[in-house]
Amino acid sequence: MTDDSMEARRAVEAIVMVADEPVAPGLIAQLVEISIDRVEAVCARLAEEYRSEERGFELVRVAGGYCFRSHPDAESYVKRFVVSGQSARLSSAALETLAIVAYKQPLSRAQVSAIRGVNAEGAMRTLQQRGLVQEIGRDPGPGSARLFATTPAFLQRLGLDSVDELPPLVDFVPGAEVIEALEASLMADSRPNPIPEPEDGSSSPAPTHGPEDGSGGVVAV
Amino acid sequence: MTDDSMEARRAVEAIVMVADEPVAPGLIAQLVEISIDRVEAVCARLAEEYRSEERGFELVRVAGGYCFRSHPDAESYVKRFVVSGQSARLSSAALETLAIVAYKQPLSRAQVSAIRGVNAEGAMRTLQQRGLVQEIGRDPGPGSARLFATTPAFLQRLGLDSVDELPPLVDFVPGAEVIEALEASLMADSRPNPIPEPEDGSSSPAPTHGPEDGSGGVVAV
Amino acid sequence: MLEGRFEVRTEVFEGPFDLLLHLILREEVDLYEIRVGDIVDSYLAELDRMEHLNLEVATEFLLIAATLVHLKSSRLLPHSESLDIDEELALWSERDLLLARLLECQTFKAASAALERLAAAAGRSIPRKAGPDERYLNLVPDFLAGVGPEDVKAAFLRATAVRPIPRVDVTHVSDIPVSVDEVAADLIGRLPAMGTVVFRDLTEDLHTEIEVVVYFLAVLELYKRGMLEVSQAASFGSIAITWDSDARYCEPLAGVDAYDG
Repeated sequence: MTDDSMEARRAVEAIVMVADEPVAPGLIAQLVEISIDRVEAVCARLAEEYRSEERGFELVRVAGGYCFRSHPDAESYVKRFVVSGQSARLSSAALETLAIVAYKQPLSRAQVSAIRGVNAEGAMRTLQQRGLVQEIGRDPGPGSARLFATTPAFLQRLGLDSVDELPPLVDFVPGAEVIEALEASLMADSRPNPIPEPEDGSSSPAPTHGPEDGSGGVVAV
Repeated sequence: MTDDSMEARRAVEAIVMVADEPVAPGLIAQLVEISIDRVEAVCARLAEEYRSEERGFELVRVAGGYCFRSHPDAESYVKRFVVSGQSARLSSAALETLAIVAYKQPLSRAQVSAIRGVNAEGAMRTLQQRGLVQEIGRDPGPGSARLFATTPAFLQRLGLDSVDELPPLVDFVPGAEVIEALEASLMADSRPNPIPEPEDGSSSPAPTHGPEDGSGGVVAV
Repeated sequence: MLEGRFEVRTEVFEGPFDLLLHLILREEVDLYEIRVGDIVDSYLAELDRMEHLNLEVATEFLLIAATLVHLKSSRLLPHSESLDIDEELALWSERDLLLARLLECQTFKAASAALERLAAAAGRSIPRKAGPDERYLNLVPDFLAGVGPEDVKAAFLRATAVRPIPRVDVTHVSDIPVSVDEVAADLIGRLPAMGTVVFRDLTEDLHTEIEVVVYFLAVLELYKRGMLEVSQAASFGSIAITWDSDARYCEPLAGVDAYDG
């Protein structure tokens, strides 16, 4: 491969055009005989060109590779045209289960169930059938439970390059006022309390698990 | 669709980008709600733009429709990519066509196209070239169309002794009266009723899943 | 603030802890003061506002109600003077555990909403999956790599699925109704590996009753064909479905009426 950036550019466009799934930059680099950094730079420039030319397609990085896809603005035109590949909506039970797997992976079915508070077998099965979750191995610990993680199809469905791009879970922790309200409600207790009351007679006596550390420690990923 | 040529241009680019085989101008015209002449004009202009920008892909008219293809100048890179084994094996269009031949054989090209809903000439040619489908004779009826079937190589590759070993499909037409009875029964029970009936000894109070009419008897075996 | 977040909608009531959270916050319920019966009453009132009955929610509620009763009773029972400090701490940690689970549940519920937004945004674009054109096909090393008999069947079902007629002004495509043949095909694919399965589990992720009807019809038909065995211990009881491993049926699905409800 020469240093001619025009040739690299054309090669990248051609390869991604004939691919049927995202092409890893490492593979492109190998095929075009340029560095991965060059590949990234070329792709960034191409994506910018398509944007500024207001093309009906875009070059995006999804699930660890580059691919062409239709521009979101053309949604109404392509949606009727393409039927296969459209995925049905997930139930909110399945979505919550998926969120747990996405943020806590790898983990076992039992761990998912423990977080959801209900049996998650059915939802996990649905997610596996839809190719969004897969078994990736066995827990090395006792019991060697099967461990699950999200798939590349999950990333593609969400338009993410990797799970690192998921919004931080801490953003979703309920606000302090919610936590306080919950805690007050759970802690309120009319019965004589054998544990020494704090001096101020607070209704929220939990000494070792106050709202501050309770919220942080419990939901931390 | 507005007269805004930018929107038409984007729509055409988007549709052709997500298509897995050439899209007839008539279909594009329908989807974008512009005349076929407009479609031809837009495509000609797009093709010219890609040429002058020295893109790695081109918009070409083949087999009666428009499609994106890698530019011939990038052929060596595309070949490397295809040989690397990371690219498409059988395209989904070709696989669907192959499946139709497998389950419906023997049949004519026109019958395949009718089932697929789109022209299947290209896919059939590909499958013949790859030795997965072959011509096995002529339809004895009027027109004496050429008939196609899968090859022994196809079966061998799938590890099957005969096409009878393909996974069974199912043929099913529900009786209208069954549907009506079920529907009526479900509608009647759809209002909230969370408390199990006391006289019903069952631990699973599932009124929405247990039709009470004749059809219910079918499952109560 | 809380009003907006916990606005009553059917989907809000999917998890027991979420329900509890809702009841506590929305109605300012003091769980240790209120009678459990009152909680049940308010729960039933909420159920009335739901669009349709969700049995899973109902049973989940029983679970949480039982937890509450347990917690409450352990508070109210007279304690011996010599209460073990470990026991007392256990009671504390029980409450903390409940709080922790409520918060964790709420966190993932919010996260799942974020995932849904991401998916909706990404779903506006369709990826190109065309693959190499004919010129390069003879180079493909293994044309049928990764393709097995089941893939051929799936491809056939895709190819024969009812396709929409091309036309513009698409309001929404997410509401594709299931057809009996799709469901039957799906069941034929899934059931052999599942052993005995309860009908309700098969349909737990469905949204509408008409979808459940379609599933039920598909099961009925497969039963009629002798492809599976069905049993129901009591009327309105669970319907157990067992695949009949010897079953074979080769007629294609094409031309089947699609029941679109």
